[in-house]
Amino acid sequence: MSTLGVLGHLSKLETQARKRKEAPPQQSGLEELKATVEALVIQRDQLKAEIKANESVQKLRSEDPDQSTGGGEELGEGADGSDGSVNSQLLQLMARHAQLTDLLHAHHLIGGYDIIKTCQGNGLCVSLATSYEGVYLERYSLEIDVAPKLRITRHDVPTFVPLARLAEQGGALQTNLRGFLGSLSRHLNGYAGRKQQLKLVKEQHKSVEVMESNAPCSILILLMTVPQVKDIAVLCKLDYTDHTHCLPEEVTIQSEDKDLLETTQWKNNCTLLKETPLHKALATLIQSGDIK
Amino acid sequence: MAATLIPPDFDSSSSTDSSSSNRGITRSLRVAEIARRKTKAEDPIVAALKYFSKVQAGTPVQGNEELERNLVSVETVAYSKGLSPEAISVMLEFAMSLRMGTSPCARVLKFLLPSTVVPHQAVVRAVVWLCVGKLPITTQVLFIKWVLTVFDMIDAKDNLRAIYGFIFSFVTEENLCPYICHLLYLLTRKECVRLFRVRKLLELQSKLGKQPFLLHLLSLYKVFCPELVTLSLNSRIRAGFKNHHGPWKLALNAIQKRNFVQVSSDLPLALQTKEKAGLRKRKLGQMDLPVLNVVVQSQKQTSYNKMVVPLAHIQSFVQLLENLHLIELPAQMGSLLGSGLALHYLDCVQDESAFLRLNFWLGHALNEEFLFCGHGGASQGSDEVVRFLERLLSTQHFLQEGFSSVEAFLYKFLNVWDGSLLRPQILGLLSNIPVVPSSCINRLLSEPLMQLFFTSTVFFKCGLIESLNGMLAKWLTWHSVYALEDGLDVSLDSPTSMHMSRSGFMQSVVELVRFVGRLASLGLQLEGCHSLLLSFVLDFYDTVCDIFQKYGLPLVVMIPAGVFYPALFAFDPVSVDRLAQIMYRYKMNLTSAKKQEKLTGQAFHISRQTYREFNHYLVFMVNCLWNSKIFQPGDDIELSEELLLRSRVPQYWASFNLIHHPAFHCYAIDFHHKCWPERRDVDLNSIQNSKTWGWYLEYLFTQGFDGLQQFIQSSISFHPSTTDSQDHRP
Amino acid sequence: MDDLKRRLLQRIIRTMPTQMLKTTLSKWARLNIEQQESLDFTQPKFLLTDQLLALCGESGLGVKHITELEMIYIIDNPNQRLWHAYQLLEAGDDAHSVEVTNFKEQFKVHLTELIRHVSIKIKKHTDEAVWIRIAWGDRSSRPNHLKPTYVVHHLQTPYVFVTNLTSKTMPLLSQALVMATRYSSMKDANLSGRNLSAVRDLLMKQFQQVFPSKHLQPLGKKNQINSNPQIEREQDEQSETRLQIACEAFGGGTLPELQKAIYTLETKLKDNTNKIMTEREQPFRCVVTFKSTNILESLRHSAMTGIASTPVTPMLSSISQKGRNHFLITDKGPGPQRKL
Amino acid sequence: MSLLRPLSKLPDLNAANVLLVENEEHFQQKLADVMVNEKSVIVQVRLAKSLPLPMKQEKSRPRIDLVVFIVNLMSELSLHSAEASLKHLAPGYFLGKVCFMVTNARNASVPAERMEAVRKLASALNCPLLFAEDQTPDGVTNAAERLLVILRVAAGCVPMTTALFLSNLTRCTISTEAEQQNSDYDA
Repeated sequence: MSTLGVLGHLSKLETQARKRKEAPPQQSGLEELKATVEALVIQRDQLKAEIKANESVQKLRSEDPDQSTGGGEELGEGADGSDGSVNSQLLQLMARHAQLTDLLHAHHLIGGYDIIKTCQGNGLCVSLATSYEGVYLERYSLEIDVAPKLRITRHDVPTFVPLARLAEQGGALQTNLRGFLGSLSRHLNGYAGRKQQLKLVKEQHKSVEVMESNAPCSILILLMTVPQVKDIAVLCKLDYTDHTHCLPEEVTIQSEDKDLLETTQWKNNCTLLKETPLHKALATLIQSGDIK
Repeated sequence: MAATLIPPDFDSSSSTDSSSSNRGITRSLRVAEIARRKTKAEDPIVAALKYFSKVQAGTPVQGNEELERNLVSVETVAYSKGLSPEAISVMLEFAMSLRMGTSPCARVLKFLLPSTVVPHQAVVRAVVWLCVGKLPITTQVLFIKWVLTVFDMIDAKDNLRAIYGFIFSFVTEENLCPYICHLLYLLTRKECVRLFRVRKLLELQSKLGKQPFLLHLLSLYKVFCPELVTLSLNSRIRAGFKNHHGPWKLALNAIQKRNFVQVSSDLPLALQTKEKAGLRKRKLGQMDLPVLNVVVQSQKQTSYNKMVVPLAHIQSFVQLLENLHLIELPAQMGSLLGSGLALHYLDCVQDESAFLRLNFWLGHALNEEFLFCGHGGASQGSDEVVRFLERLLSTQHFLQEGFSSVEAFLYKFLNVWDGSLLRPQILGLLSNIPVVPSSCINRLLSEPLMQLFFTSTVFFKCGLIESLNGMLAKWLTWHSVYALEDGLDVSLDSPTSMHMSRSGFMQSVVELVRFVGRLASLGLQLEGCHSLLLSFVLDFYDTVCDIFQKYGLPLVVMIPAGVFYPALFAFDPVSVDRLAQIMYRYKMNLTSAKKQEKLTGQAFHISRQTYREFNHYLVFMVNCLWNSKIFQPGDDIELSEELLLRSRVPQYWASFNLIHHPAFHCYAIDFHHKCWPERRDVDLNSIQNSKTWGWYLEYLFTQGFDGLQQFIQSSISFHPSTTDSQDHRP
Repeated sequence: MDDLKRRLLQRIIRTMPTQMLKTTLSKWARLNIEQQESLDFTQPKFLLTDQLLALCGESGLGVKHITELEMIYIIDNPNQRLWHAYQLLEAGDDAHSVEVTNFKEQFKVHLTELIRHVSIKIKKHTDEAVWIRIAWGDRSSRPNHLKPTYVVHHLQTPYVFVTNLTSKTMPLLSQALVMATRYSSMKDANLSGRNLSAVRDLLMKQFQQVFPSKHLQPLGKKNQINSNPQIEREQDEQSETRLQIACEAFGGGTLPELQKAIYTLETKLKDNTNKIMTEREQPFRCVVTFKSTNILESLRHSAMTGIASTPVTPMLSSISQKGRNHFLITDKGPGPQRKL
Repeated sequence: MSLLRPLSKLPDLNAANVLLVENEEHFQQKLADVMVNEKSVIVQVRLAKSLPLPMKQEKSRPRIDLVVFIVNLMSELSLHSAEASLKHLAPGYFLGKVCFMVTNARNASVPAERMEAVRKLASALNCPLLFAEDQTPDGVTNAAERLLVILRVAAGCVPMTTALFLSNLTRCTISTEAEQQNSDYDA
């Protein structure tokens, strides 16, 4: 540094100056803290207000459900009695909104679809929700060209779902879109259900080993052990031939000692496996001590 | 384990060995046997070398496990600790002879990393194989690159020079040409320069166009025998040879770093060399070849006795003087920067070729490393670079002159500089730039610098002023040293060898001073008369005001109003004091100039205008500080009467005299307390009366305002309240 | 025979990175513990190979065991080779009920019917994929274990992934597969890449696709920036929409890694003045190849940053939407839909 | 087609607003983060990929005191988009309220003619042309500070000077003939 004393010092000075700019003085830090406190207070008040609003909205709706389903107006005068201020109107609006969202929810549950116009109206985007036992699972979407004829341009439906076949069946796609979507969503729900069951089984019943399964979860082979004097291994094959269902069409059980399978109890078990969702069925089996 | 291969007597014997590495190989086998017997365990590399030395021609390569295995073992050694000279010669022989076809050849070349030294005879043989001409062109290029990389590690370069002709013959080879030229550039000696070679090169140039590599080689030839090379060559050739470090550079550095310690430790070297070596290593981390070559060569020194002494072996000034006439410069001229001795050498023998090569090397390094760094400048600011630049700076200070290549680099770099990258170093280099013709100053310096100056922080502004101040000082010193007695024509026999008429020089100086004047006035205005900046500006004018007396250049350039008034009305007394000092010096210079003019009837070019300006300033200053007569009609600063009255400042005319001037106000009050400790109310005007006024001055002078003292004593005769600035009029 | 063993082992060991050797060998589980202990993985590979061979000799392991080792290694890191995708067409009615065991035997039977000298190894991997290793022989010669073909198939899906398959053996394989999976035919899916999982995800739509929807999912760009109130991004909407469009075209989240996208243009010169060129039989071909470590990422990014103009041309977007990276563009009809 | 006008709005007290235009939007972010730390004036930074700016923020947008075009010499596109954006500035801006900032100027792989093109552009518009090291934090800080120097003047926060005055001192002067002179000076 000896060669460039002054210049070196100058750049040192500069860096110091920068540092000073970087690090704000103490009291400003204090101010920051104060500011944050204020912000938090404000936030809290907002939250409180929201809670209050929500409560009152609930009240409004619970007051006269039949009226509220009717629409805003009746609900409006229904509430006008209390206080006709802006606030109350707002509350009514909120009530209405909540109610509409509930309707939307119901609409989904009874198998409605979200349909959106795309690319200036000459395209549709349909999205189908899947659910199992009231749990929402994946959404699948289709993009459909409207003109000249309906054509599926793009989708994220799993490959093993016979989309093309469904579309063709009696020109379902062209003539009755609703039917097409219906069958498609049945397929999807079936798949989602089976997958969910499998997942649950893997989570809940460690003792039962899943020997084999495939992409559409249409074939499951389970290895169960029957607690006897000595454990007996039981192979159980579930075959979901109808992909729209989440219950197996046929259940075959194999084991080294045949007479076990002949027992009525195990016959019942088979029917049980046929009629109840897999994880539940297994749960009951385990409870009854037929398997561990 | 490679080390075990070098028998103690190898070096001496090798020197007598007439470059037939067959014998070298057989011996290597013997050695291998010995080594084997010594170390019971079968040493894979020994076996490998044995294999490579005796493998038959035409042995299949595909699926040849043995080959694979041996290659691997040698490779590992090479990358871990480098190959012994033995191994090098064996492998090189194996590769270049294409005994097993071309496929292993390139791979072998890639891991030929010497641990200590490359035996020259191996290289010679390799070149022979090159002449056989069976090698594919890519491999040839690879080989030459390799030679360039390890050049300084080749023990005896003379044997290479012996086959200069053969190497030269490859110049015609299109793809090889650049690399060959580089190699030749490193090898060339005066005796190598022949007319037919020059012809060849010129012919090539006419074919390939003005290729830098050809130009460089030619320029070197020209230096050695100007009579042969007639064409005029551009003194500053843009880009030099590219760095052909190929795949080896990093690996080599790594190995060097690893080996350096233990190798150097067991060598009886003078401390100075070693430390210098260390310096070079640190300094030129990524742009110089490793230190070891120095070490090794000095080890060899005894072995072959030739008439030149590598500079690396000179260890004392005495030695330097003794064999001054037969110094051999290293291939990497950059290494010269490291050692004081080398610089002494450069300084005393104004060896043009040395300077040319050094300049070439520098320009090359600078361009490669900073100006056009491939990787978006990731290397910037790295310690290596900083150290390198600082080394360069200290060298320039040592030689008291800048290198032309550095200058050229700066002119380019300023055009893309962001103003903060390596600022101290760059500004330092800037201040070393030799005199620039006044016609070019504006373009080369003003334009890039203006833009940087006005858009950057005050710190940059200060730095730039400082460095320009340094530049001016250097120019003036340079002039005062090299000016010939007759004083009319300045000529300098420095490598830059620039001749410029005195008037030309003066123009350049005036140009520079004017430029800084502009920067200073506007800078002060923009920064609100920042006192730090002001002080740097005043530094500059400290230099300017003394040009005539201190440097004997008949030139006086006045301080511009943009600096004068801010300094005069500054809040800190120091600035005012320094201004006074500067005015005093101006006065001295002008008066002495006048005297000289009277003495020798010879007419100076100091115009009346200058005197007039000076007197104008002087009068104003005196009126303001002393006579408390400010805002007179005709001053630079005029305010209308009623405006001043409206401002309700009591006796505004006195508000900038030595008592009320904001810079001295506190002193006045302090003085007042000292004079009349009992007085409650402070009435500064009571200082006005002549007696106390005198005391007050005394008091001020004791406070260390020497500038003020000199100024007042010189330009005001001591009858208070009467000035005589008249007698300065010419 | 022994020579084959040696060469096979050598090749496997050489391809395997040293740090993987230990784990893979233990997975292989053909050597008992102390044998595995005895191995020294620091020594050069050619030495290790010798040692292994000796051990194999001890415990009488033959070529087929060694091929097992290879298979294990390949299954664990399949990304060293180039995988081609094929599509099975027209599923039979019982296609969905095929399961591993009968697939295995069916495949073996059919293939061995078609060609005598062939050695087949089938392994069910944990992720429901069936891995098949086929060493092809010849009418006269024995199966060549040094150039095996690997086939990966997920049951009940119409896709098959194959690596180093020759045109000679292609029909054999396709026939065997078709019969074993109860499909009627198999065709090239025009998709290939070094990363098996990527190729699979692309075809099976197992990457996140983005669709236009009412409630825009937060694409997580805006919220991370705009930390400071003093900094205002003027064109957030544009960038948001660009991002949306890019994601709709190429998919969201992390995209499957493809290395190439190849477009081949075939066109004929139509110029009445120039008879010769116009009547030229074979068309002019122009091949454009995009290369990247992850071509989809690159394309999406360039669409996002506006380097590529939006809306994205179907040429590019159909890489992810149609799941193919070889396109033949001919004169008639719009581009990328043409088959190769 | 809305021109951005320098004087269409009233300035705020002791506030300076800068608009950073960069095609690939990363250096502008880095710059902005440093610039807002400035204490002496309240700096508002607006970031844009290109001009024109969307109309809908027209109301909320304060008066822009300085427009900075960031050009990455490594990409042709970056230069082109800057050129295209220039059209959408009212001529008033070119009286000292526009400047160019160039990155990667020292990179070997930058074609010389692109560099020349930028110089020509800047000098034709009488705008300053700043070079920046965007790789290192120091480089970024320095670049930001230099922009602030210009910005403070352009926003009228520095007494005794104006944007036009400063730009007269700092504007890029064409250096093509300089180059060629340089070479023959060398010779």
